[in-house]
Amino acid sequence: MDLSTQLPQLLGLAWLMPLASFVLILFFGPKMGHHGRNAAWVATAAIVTSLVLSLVAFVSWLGAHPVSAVHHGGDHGAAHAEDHADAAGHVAGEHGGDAGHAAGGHAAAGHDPIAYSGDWYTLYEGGRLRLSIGWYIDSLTILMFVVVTFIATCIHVYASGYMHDELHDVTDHEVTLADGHHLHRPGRFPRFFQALSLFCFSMLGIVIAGNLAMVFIFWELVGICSWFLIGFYYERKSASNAANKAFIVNRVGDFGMLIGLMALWGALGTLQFADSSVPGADGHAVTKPGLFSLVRPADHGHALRVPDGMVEFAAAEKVAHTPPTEVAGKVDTWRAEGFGRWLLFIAGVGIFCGCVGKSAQFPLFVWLPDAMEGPTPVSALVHSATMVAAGVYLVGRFFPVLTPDVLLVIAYVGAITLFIAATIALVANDIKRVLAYSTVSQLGYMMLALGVGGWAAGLFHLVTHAFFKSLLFLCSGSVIHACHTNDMRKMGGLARVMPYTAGTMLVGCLAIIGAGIPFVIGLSGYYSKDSILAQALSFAQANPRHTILFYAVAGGAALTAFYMFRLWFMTFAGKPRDHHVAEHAHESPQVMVMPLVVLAVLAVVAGWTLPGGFGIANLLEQSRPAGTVETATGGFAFGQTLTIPAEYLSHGEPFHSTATWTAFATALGGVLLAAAMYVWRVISPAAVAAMFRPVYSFLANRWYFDELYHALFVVPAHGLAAVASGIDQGLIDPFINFLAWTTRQVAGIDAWIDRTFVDGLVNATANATWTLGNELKRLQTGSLRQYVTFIVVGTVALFVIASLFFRQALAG
Amino acid sequence: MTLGLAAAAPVFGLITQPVSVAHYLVVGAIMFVCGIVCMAMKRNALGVLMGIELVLNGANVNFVAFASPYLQGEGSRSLGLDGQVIALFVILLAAAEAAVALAITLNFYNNHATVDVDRADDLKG
Amino acid sequence: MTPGIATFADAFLAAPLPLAAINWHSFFFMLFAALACGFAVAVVAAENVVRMALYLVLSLGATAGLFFLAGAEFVGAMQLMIYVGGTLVLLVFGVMLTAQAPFVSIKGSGRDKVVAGVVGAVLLAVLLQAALSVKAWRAPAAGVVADPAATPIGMALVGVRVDEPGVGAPARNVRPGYLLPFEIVSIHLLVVLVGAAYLARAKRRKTPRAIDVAASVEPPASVAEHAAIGRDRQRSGSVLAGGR
Amino acid sequence: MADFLINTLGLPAWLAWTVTAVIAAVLILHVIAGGALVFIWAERKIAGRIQDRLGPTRTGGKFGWLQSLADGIKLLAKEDLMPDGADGMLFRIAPYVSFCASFCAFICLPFAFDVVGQRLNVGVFFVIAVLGLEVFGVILAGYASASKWSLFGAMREAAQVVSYEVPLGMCVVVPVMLAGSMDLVTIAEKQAGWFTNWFLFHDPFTFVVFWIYVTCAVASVNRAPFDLAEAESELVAGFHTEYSGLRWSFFFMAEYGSMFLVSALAALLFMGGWNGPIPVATLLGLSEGTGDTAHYVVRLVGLANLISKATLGVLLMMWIRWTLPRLRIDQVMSTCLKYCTPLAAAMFLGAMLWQIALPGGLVPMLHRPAAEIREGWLPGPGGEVRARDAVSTGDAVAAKVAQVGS
Repeated sequence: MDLSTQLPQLLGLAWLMPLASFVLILFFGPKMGHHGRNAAWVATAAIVTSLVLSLVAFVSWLGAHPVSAVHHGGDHGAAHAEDHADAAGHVAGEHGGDAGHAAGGHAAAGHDPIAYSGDWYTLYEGGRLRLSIGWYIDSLTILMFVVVTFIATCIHVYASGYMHDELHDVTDHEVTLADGHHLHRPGRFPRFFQALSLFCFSMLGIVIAGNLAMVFIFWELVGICSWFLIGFYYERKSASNAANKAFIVNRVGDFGMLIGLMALWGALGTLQFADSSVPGADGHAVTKPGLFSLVRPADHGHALRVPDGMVEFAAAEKVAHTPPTEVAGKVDTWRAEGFGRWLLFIAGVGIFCGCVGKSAQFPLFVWLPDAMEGPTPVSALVHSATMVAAGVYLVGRFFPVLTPDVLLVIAYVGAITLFIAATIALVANDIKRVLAYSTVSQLGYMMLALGVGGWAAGLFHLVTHAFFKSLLFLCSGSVIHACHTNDMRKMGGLARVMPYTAGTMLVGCLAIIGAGIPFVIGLSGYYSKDSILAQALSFAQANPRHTILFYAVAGGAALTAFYMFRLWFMTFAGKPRDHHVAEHAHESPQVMVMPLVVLAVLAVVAGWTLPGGFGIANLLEQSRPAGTVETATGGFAFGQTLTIPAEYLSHGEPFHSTATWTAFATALGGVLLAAAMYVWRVISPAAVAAMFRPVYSFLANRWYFDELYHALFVVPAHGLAAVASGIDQGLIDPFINFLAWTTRQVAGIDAWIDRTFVDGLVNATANATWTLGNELKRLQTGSLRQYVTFIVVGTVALFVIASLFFRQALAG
Repeated sequence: MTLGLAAAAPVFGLITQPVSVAHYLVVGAIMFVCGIVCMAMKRNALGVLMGIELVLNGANVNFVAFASPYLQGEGSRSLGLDGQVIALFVILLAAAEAAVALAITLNFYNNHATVDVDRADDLKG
Repeated sequence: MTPGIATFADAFLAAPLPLAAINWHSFFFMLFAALACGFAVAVVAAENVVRMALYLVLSLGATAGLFFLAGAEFVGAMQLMIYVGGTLVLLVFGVMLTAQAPFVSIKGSGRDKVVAGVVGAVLLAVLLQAALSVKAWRAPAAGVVADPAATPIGMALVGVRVDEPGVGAPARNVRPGYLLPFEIVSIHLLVVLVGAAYLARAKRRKTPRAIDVAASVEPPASVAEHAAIGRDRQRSGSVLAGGR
Repeated sequence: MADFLINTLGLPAWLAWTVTAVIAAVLILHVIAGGALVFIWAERKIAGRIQDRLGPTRTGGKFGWLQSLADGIKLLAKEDLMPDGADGMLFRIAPYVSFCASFCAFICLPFAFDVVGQRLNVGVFFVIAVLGLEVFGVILAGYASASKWSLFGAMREAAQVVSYEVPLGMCVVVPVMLAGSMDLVTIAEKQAGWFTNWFLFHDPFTFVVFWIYVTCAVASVNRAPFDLAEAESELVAGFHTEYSGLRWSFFFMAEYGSMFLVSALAALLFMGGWNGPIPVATLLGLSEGTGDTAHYVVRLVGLANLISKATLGVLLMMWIRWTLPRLRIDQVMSTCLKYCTPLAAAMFLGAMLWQIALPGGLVPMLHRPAAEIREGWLPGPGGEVRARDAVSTGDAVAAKVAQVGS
């Protein structure tokens, strides 16, 4: 079958599977086995099916578009030198001239991304607005499908073991009722998997979405699911708070996203990513350009250009004074005058706001650590691997529309996030919070990578991170499962009792810090992180004013290494600090260990590029947005010209080796420091903490962000609410009461009328009926024979009457 | 001989003239009335049932008479099959009705230990 | 039977004897009619239920004869089979099951009889008047000889009409058959069977409200079981085994 | 025959017809009465042999073949008792009701091609219906005897017969379907020729149906092992406990009469009626056309065929009676409703499907295709058959049908 018809069917099916399981569990969940035991099987079966389907799609994609290292920047081979050379030439040439043409010339030289797009179903069509459920499938989509479904599968399996407490009645020791007892409630096993299925459905919906509207719909769905899952133990105050917090904070981001959507739709009238063919006025199919080709028109060499729609939109009053015929002609001059570029900027930043919320970027990252209140599998799936990845994914998908200024914003946000999160993670003691903050900081990495133009690097890191972060979370889950506590200070020396967990978690740590033998081989993180470093380096070189970004990345790497190994050492190495915990500790059941092993393997190999060039990096290259291959310059917002260096440059010297060495050194440093503090004990953490008391407390309190937000938003909100309630009680209530009083008086009169006249009438009728009935009752003797007699008499009477008065009628 | 014929004419006429639909109708009417009277007179529930059967049968006679092509006089057209088929259905439904009625009667007998329809007046107000 | 009689009649019109004047068709009609009506009246007159049943059977049988005479062999046979063979047997069943000394003959009050008689007489008058008022009905039979009715009825019941002018090519004629009514009736019969079986099933008896006769009748539980014979034949086996 | 009287003896038609009718009636009566005598004698001999006895040996010489005649005379001479408290009228009527029922059934039972009291085009149906009436007399007898034994016997009989009418009817419907007519003569005619044309051998389903029919027939004339109505071991003698003398013998004549009837019916429906296993007449070239003598010879052979087949059936019933033990009433009922009825229904379906699948039968050479087995109503090569009927029976209806059919 043709790929363009096959892929939508496969992936569409894979997308709908979890929905099916959601519906099934929603309606029949409690009936599925004892306490809905089989709900787990339903959900798992669904997600496994999606995984299989995605793999089929993946294979058929590879069959159609074999991954090779031939195109730009794909390989590290000999072709590289001249690549670099002529690319350098371009960079030189581009400084003066029109960036677009040169880059476009290259882009046009066969670097169009391979993508299939189309619509399944049109939700609404009216005026300029056309909302549709559609697909945009390229290698990135398929890769994300495979990753999401795969990790989801592991986590379903894991969760079916982890959640077994919910199979029978649960006594929640963290909830104390008014009567002093602990809360005792029935288990919610099916509900968990129901929410999990719904989540997978929404996530896959985001991934496959063919237009921004659809993205937004599933974006919100994902938010809802995360709300369900974080608040799974909603009796716990902390959990429900965390859920609300996550939801509200995300709303803030989504508000920005809405602005972005409005800007795009208002100006361009479409939200489709790719060109779509819609029935035109005359009924023939008309090709309607999508966002990508509007912003980077092919005739303009796919170079970024403010689309005409935005220009006209921004220059509205000029348009008003221009005869319609000449508008088209003047657009270019207006564009040159800079109309509409702010609009484009706002659109990009707006969309990015959404990503900030969802991907927990500064300043909206506060919800993620609290989200750890949810069950650990949820943390692993939603808050490390997939949902938070949605933001990064959207930035990657939306990349071609983002101007250099937006990219700069993204880069800086990412840098700040990564730094803050890393520092907080240094001192956190809750094992899950450490991981949460590391997630945040890794997301920062990705954002930064995207911001500095490392499109492939960022998404590459997204994929690898998905693997090892879910691995880490599952390991932590298994630890918590064993120790019944999150506090690392109570753990220690668990490596003996739970070897699998320890080993796999070690793999995870090594992966996340990007360990590897320089230039030879490494774990998945080694490749992704190095490419990020390299790209940051080349960006820093291209724009000397932003060297700080590179340092942020490098520092972040060191911090990552430190806190990850701090975590590992505190948990597994040394002697048990709390024997009470250590005694209970035990290895988790098979069903939980199995996913760990699988994920560990993948955390190792995910980054490898097989001989012949097959590897995720090269796979991603297939769908690199048109016009982003080459170095581009631009930027107006910050009064400076920005250069977004082409990514393949970063694979070449000097960036590559420098980056590798930096990464290696920083990571090693971090690990050694951690070892020194927590294994060899040559440095006492307490001493360090005491030495930098203020800093320590500052970090330990998470930079006082919560307090800050509390002071900034919550307190004013409460004040406002107080005023409002004052008005309500002082003014509105009395008025309402007065109205009520009046009504009562009126009603009194009314009632009197009712009782006297209406009721009287009704009663009279009733009495009449009653008496009549009493009279008629006599006729009903209950004697069958009498009835027969009546019938006969009646018949005869009828006949006689008829024959007397209707003789003619009878005669006829 | 002819005298004898003349003497016996009133009675003899009946069996010398070919029968007509009206003959059947008369028979039907008599059975019908017998059934009605039976229903109206018998106190035994089963008697009433038999009355009903008689009534239905009287009706059937009419149907068959109208359906029969033999009995039609010159020019008048018979009901054709319709009459016979209706008669068939009436017979079937009569069987059904008898079954249910009998069941009811027996129930009544089990509960009241009598089949006197005059005793079946529980619903009387 | 009819065709035989018909030829009978033809043969006779030739004969010189007074017997020859007899229209045998009418003769047999009169015979059966007299039987039917006579026994119908006997049903009314009889006091004993069982005898009523007997008279009813004879009356219905005679009616079947009338049907044969009218050329409706199938309906006649049906009458014999279902009415006389089936329904009546069931009736007699009921009679026997309830045939306890007090109920075999329940005397109706004289007043009832009078009322019923008067009403019946009036009705009869009306009906006769109606029957004889239409001239077309009184016209003597033209002696048309029609086709035997069994096959067309059978075909018509499955929805094919062959009794129409276009005989021999059922496809051609457009008159609808009786498939639908046939189906409806059969479903109806099924429902009735089930319902009757349910009604008459042997229940654990509640104490009858009529205590006075409870002694004189055989225990209603077993009565209910006997009821099961008539209505729900599947169960009657064990019932009779128990009755032994 | 009437034609014969009219044409050759020149009697006036009405007299001829009357004579014919009387003769037919008397003949049938003798079939029943004489048959009963013979069968009772045969039954006693057979019972004797089966039970290792001799049975009657003295009366009337060697085989005691006058035994039942002697019994008859004894019964005539016996005093006729009527229990006190019996319902006299019903008690008297009951035996005659039974007898009349089984007698009327013979009216339309063809003994040979047109040796039939009155040919009805719903013959089968009529026979079954009238046969069902026989039970009525039994019920009356049971009730009128004012005896619990009789009542139980009557009830059982009624229950049994009424419920066995269902599978019986289903079995009978199968040949009717194959022949496309309810006219017994037509049905038998369709099986003319070699015995492979018998519906018994028409297809496996009809073969099974035949045996179901035999079972139900035995039950519906309540012979052992279904003779619950007169189970002497439980109810003294069932419904005829209180009877004696001539009335009692009427019951017996009715019983033997209906035994013969159902056997004859079986022969007509399944075993080719008066058509022998080998079409001797046809092989000898004797057929309708070849003169009166041949005509009558063919009739006689047919008569012999049918009667011998029916007798065979009766003997079979006797054999069964003296071989099998009596069933319990619930077993009787479950036999009918759990086995016979569903089985008969299934077989009916099967036979139908067979007709659809291979209308020519398995061996088309031997088998006359069912397509031509139709009355004149439907198009098809039924014409000549009907035409011959018309000629031979001089029957207006058939004539009409013939011209319609051809």
